[in-house]
Amino acid sequence: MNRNLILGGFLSGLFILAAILSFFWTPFDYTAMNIPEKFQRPNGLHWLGTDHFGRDIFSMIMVGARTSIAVALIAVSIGIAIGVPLGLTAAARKGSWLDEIIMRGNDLVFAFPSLVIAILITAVFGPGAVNAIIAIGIFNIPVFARITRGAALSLWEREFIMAARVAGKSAARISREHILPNVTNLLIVQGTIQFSLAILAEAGLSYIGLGAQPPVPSWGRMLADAQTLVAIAPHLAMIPGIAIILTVLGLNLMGDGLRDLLDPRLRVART
Amino acid sequence: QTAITVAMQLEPPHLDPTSAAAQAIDSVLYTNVFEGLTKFQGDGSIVPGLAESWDISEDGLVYTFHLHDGVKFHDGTTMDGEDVKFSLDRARAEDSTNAQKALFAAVDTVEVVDPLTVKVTLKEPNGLFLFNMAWGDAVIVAPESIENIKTTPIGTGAFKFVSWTQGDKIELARNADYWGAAPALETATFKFISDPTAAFAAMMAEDIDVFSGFPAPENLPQFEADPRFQVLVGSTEGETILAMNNKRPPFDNVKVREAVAHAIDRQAIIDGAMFGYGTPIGTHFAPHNPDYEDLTALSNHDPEKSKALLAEAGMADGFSTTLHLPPPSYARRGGEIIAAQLAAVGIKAEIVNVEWAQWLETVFRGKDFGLTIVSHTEPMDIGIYARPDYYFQYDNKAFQDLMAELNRTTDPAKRSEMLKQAQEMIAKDYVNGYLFQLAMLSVAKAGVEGLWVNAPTAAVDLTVVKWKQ
Amino acid sequence: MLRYVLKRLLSLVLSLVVASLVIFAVIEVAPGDPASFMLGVNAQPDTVAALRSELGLDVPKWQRYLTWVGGMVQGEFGTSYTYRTPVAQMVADRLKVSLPLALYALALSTLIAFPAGIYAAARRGKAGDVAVMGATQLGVAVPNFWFAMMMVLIFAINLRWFGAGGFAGWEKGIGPALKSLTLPAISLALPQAAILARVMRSALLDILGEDFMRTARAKGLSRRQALWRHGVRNAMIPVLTILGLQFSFLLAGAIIIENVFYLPGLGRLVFQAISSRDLIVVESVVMLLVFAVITVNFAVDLAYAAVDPRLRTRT
Amino acid sequence: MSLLQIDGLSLDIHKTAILKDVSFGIEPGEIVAVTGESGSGKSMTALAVMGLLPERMQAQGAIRLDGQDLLALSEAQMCRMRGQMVGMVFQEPMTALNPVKTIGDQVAETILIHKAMPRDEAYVRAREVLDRVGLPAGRFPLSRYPHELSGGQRQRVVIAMAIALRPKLLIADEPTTALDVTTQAQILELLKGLVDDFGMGLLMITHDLAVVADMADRIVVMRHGEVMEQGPTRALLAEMKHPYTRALFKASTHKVDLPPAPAPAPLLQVRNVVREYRLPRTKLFAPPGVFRAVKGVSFTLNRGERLGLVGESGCGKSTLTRALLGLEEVQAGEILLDGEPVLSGGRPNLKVRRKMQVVFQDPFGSFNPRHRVDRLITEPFHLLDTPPTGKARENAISEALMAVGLRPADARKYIHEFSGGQRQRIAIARALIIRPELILFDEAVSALDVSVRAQILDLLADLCRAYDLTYLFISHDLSVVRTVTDRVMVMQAGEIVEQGVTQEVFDNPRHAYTRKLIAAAPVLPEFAGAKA
Ligand SMILES: Nc1ncnc2c1ncn2[C@@H]1O[C@H](COP(=O)(O)OP(=O)(O)OP(=O)(O)O)[C@@H](O)[C@H]1O
Ligand SMILES: Nc1ncnc2c1ncn2[C@@H]1O[C@H](COP(=O)(O)OP(=O)(O)OP(=O)(O)O)[C@@H](O)[C@H]1O
Ligand SMILES: [Mg+2]
Ligand SMILES: [Mg+2]
Repeated sequence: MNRNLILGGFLSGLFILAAILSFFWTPFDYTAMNIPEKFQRPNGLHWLGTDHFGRDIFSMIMVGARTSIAVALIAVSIGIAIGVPLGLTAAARKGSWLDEIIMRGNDLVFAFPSLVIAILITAVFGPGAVNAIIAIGIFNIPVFARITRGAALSLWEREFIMAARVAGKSAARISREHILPNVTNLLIVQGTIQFSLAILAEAGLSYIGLGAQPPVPSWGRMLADAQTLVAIAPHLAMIPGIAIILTVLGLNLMGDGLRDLLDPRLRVART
Repeated sequence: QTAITVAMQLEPPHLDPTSAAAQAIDSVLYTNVFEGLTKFQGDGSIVPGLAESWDISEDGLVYTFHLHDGVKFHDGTTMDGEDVKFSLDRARAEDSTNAQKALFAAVDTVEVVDPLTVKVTLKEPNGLFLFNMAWGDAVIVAPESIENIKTTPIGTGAFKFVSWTQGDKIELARNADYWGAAPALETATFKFISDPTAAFAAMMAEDIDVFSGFPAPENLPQFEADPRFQVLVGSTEGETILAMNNKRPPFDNVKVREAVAHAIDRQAIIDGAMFGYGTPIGTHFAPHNPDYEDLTALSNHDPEKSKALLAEAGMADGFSTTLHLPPPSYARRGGEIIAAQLAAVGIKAEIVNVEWAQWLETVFRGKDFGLTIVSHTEPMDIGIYARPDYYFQYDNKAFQDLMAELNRTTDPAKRSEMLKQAQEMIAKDYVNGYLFQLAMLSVAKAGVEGLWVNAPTAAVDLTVVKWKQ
Repeated sequence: MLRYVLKRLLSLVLSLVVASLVIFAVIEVAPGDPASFMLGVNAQPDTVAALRSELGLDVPKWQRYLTWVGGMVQGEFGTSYTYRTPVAQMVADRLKVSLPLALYALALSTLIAFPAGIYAAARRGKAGDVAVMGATQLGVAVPNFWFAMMMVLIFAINLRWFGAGGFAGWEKGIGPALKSLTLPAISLALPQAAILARVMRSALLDILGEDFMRTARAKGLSRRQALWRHGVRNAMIPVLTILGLQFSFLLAGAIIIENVFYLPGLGRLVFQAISSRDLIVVESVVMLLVFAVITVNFAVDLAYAAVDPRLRTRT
Repeated sequence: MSLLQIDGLSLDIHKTAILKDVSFGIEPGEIVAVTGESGSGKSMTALAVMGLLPERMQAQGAIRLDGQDLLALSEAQMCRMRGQMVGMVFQEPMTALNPVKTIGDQVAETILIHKAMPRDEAYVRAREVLDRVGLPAGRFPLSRYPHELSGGQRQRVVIAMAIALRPKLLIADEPTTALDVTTQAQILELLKGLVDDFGMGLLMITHDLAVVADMADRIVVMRHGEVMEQGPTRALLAEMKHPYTRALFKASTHKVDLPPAPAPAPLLQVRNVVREYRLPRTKLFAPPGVFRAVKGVSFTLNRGERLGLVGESGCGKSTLTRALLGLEEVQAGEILLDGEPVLSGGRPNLKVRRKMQVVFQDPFGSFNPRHRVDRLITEPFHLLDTPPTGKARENAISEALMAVGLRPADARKYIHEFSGGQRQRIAIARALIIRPELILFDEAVSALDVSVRAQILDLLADLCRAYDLTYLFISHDLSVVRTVTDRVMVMQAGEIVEQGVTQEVFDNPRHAYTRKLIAAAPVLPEFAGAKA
């Protein structure tokens, strides 16, 4: 019925499965080096070939999926866990100093050049997956705070909220029981999109060496390693690049599909 | 063709070779713009520079330098004894910011005898004094140029500084008033390309004529195969070592250090990280040095022996430590391989990638590390093993005495003997894991001649470079 | 309007103050010392100390913060620790590359995105729309640095149509300078164009459902005429928002692309400055970027008023 | 030959029939009104004429304008017809204009798009047309933007756009439904005048029978996509052959029987209430402006009394409601329920609040779509110290649902499973469930179809009998207020200008504004309903 959702779900599902599977099984040990066997093209033994240390790329892509997905997932979760309550609070106290502070804080975070801050964070704490998560997570907070506040504000104008207020419910309770459930669709859609952006961000950070550290593979670092080797072994750069593209593409398609499915406003507009 | 574009990976932070450690400064300016009393040649030998000749007193304490006549700075002023005295005094002054102040430690006084004669008196004899005076940090500068030296360097060399577009390039032009033989080139441009891919692409696209210190050895075979290019493979003064924190357990145990040394497969590292470029070393000494001794057999790749040694040291199950890796690819790539090799004998080395600033702070000054990989590019630097406070913290009285003795010795034969002894001492103490001598890799267009193949010091000496007609 | 401007100005100043504190704190916490970085491994402790005092690093932190902020207020950005040139001068030099690059990329992305978005909206659900949307989905998913790598491989190394990077310099003329910015601008622009095209399309589709579009059709405008005359300008608000965000991103976010093409831009300056602990450069450039982002947002808000008369009066 | 002749028009989408064999005609200079309940296909008929049907809708039959079959025309040919031969006016004046273009541009566009005259002439014509629709040059220059106009003024602009090229046929789809009575009267007057002046045919769609009776030469009654009955207004109203037509008229004139009100005893006392909204500062150091939406309102509502509040849109009715409910603070005055303030020190007084409930206008927006009916209607239990649980709760739910004519089983359904009228019943059930002493109805029946509205009004009367309700009934619809209240207040621009016993106020309005309101409200001629 919904082409986007099916295709997107299939693509991202594929990589999520690979990530989960990698905990139990990979065709080769992803850290095992075999330098004489380096730069093999995809073949029957090494399905996606080997890298400059003779490691099995297929195994590395599987574990890399794990890294990407874990970092992105946690980062987005941080964004949601902090951003959504902030957005709800700001909306509930619209116009108050609290709202003002939250929104100004948001603007401020938005105003910071994210990549530079990410580099700074890693300069302070050293590179690593956790710091990549923090760096990406911080910039997800205002995104969620903002869309939650926006959606919540229009909900607060709705008569059913008025009815709940007449029924004597507190603002916190209304936010929790009425506003939150009605913004979840929006959050799911935005969450999917942020998830895909986070995967791109993680790849970018790893690419400049600030993401997960060796020997744990990550797609971005595989690309960085492959950089100087494109002319000799193009598959080293192609494969992780395509993995990133397919995952992000899958998530975006899924986001679009979910939006069509969940957002009744758009469903009506389609007629 | 009289113009050349030379690319390097790193850009100089500023242009004063006498107040920073950055090699990029020397690479651009050494012998091209600035000259010292003596100077390095491409083969590592020391020849007269601004000093035409010199006399050394019997006791080896007094050096009398006779300067070239008619040498002018680029601003038109004459270079004379006063400038020499100024330069040397400035470098050893209390508030000096010379990164190699130790080079001048032996100097007691500097006197100007006449405009073309300078007398330097040492506190004690120093066999390396002429060698020291050839360093980029000991070049002769004019007092009036100091204020702006970091942005407009004024030297005596065959090329004048023209302009610097920060982040991009530095341009030099031939000095018409040069006192020595005029160079073949009229203009030279140094371009800074930090990214290895960009380096490859720029060379392939022929945007540049020479890439000195090519950062991606994996691409060299392509240049070799291409008639448009020549590849120069030489050696540097860089002993690449797996440094161990000799004061921190378990590396305070020589058995553990020996175990680490035997766990390492140098050839795999050279092949994997350097794509075959680099000479295995077994001690902290450059293989091209006549006094070099091949001690690699002392630490051959022998995982079984390594395990056995660990067991002897009471660590049959191995142990965990950290492996700090600075940015260059010899460290980052080599580190990944070493971590895998150590894992094979049960040593779990957690990789910590650091920037140079962090490396200096945590590893070098803080001595907070287990293992680290670094290339020691200073020439003739075995003396660092005599400094117990040096970051790997090797504290051996016998070695320290040997070095003190060596400094006082000027007799070449004796010096050679002592150097060999020193090499053996540290190799047998397994102070560090000795990996390989860093190769000097350059790519140039086929028509460029006269480039240094080796790098006895950081320099791209353009005075002898020319295009084949 | 005035109150609005004042409020924005106040929040701008506040943001800058908070930003300066955050930046200063973060950078000061970072391990690494510019003096020892400069002097390397053979430096003697007294040399390092001498350099530290020369650089003014030996005074208490709060004092340094005040000097820095005080200087900036007077338009004095200080002198770089490593380069020893005025930070303002360095930034100005880098902006000569970064700003044109950002504008070039923005122009490209707009030129691609607007027609694509409008075309897709006009053809909603038809093959043309599906094709454009498919392409944008792909465009959004491609990491720009990977795209840049591929472009270098194809256009610089294999086809040799462009230089592999580097900046020709404006003194060589507009042509060569723009040529050297072309590949970087394309790699920056394509993913942005994909996003922009999507925003354009969906904004237009929202507008298509509006009553006034039906009114326009009732006047006798064809679907296409209605879209162009009534749709596009109304769709500009969300599009402008994204454009503003993209411009800020392009100024600061081109670090990776600048590296791939070794362009002497602002991003690479910060990157280098961070690794050499040239604190004052990092601090000043980040402040400048924050300032730029806030100013751009402000400009975008003013642009809203230009496209939407409802925002001109009141508020 | 007719100006417009629709023959056997049928529409379907995805095999669902929307229109079935619709046929009627319009002569030049004639006003034909199409009426019928919501969803009966009125708008689709109009859109079919314009050729602006939703994309996947298939039309069969013939629509002849001046003898030319519009269904056979290509899209390009249709574009030439629209605006030139037929013009159309839509219901929502607030959104029918492009917010970013001046009214001059928008009116002139109709002319320019058909290349009827050169640019400067087109603007001259635009000016003339705007003058004609009652927007004189002095106050309404061409450079005005839509947001600078009121709803009625915007509707005039839309009409100006539609008639700029003097089309032969003008279609107006509920052109006044969104406007208040006084504005509605003016717009209808304008349309009538245009038909007379230009000899246009006017196809007028409305569900308001009073308007129909007043305006139309002929009436077409539709239901479920079919024409039930059509004929000249007078004849059709006199005969009412079709039962549906009769039912429609009966519902429109529906009257309820209220039980007599008990002896007056004050329940709600409102004294000099002022509610102000802060306006954004216009000058830097000037104090921010304030807008007084409610200006010193005082009244008393007695126990068991049914009080009405009427007034045009924007006069402050809803603002007052929110103040009464204690949802917003007032800037002056006091509101006492049973002698206690509803808000004390900015905090709602729960004890007072539980005595009061509200029913809102929008049957779609007043429920959280994610909750089931039982959860929705028990929400006011939060006001109780010990809300009933288990069996008691279920009994309360069943009772409330049955009281409003629903089944206890409906408690497990979601709100989208109900029609508009049913939803409004649920809203009333929610208000009733804690047996409040006072219920506020804010335009509670305005969004409903006439027949459904009649049912809800009956329900109110029933509830009054069963529960002795006290309520404040707010509406802009005078006929409704007239039948369900004992006393009525008339509000204008934030002030109560007149109050008194309903019957008296309507029969003998004292204030000029009240008179204007009553005069503007269209009334159904009496002769109809009697024969049913
Ligand atoms: N785009 C559409 N797609 C499918 N069905 C539609 C569409 N628009 C309207 N309908 C259906 O067509 C029928 C007639 O709708 P129409 O808008 O003509 O009613 P109406 O008589 O104008 O009602 P109202 O008084 O509420 O405006 C309704 O049942 C409606 O649900
Ligand atoms: N939050 C607000 N800020 C400023 N002005 C407001 C606000 N809410 C309402 N108003 C103004 O107060 C006046 C009264 O509004 P209110 O909603 O009470 O009118 P109403 O009589 O209920 O109208 P309607 O019949 O359209 O519902 C209007 O002019 C409105 O513009
Ligand atoms: Mg309708
Ligand atoms: Mg209202």
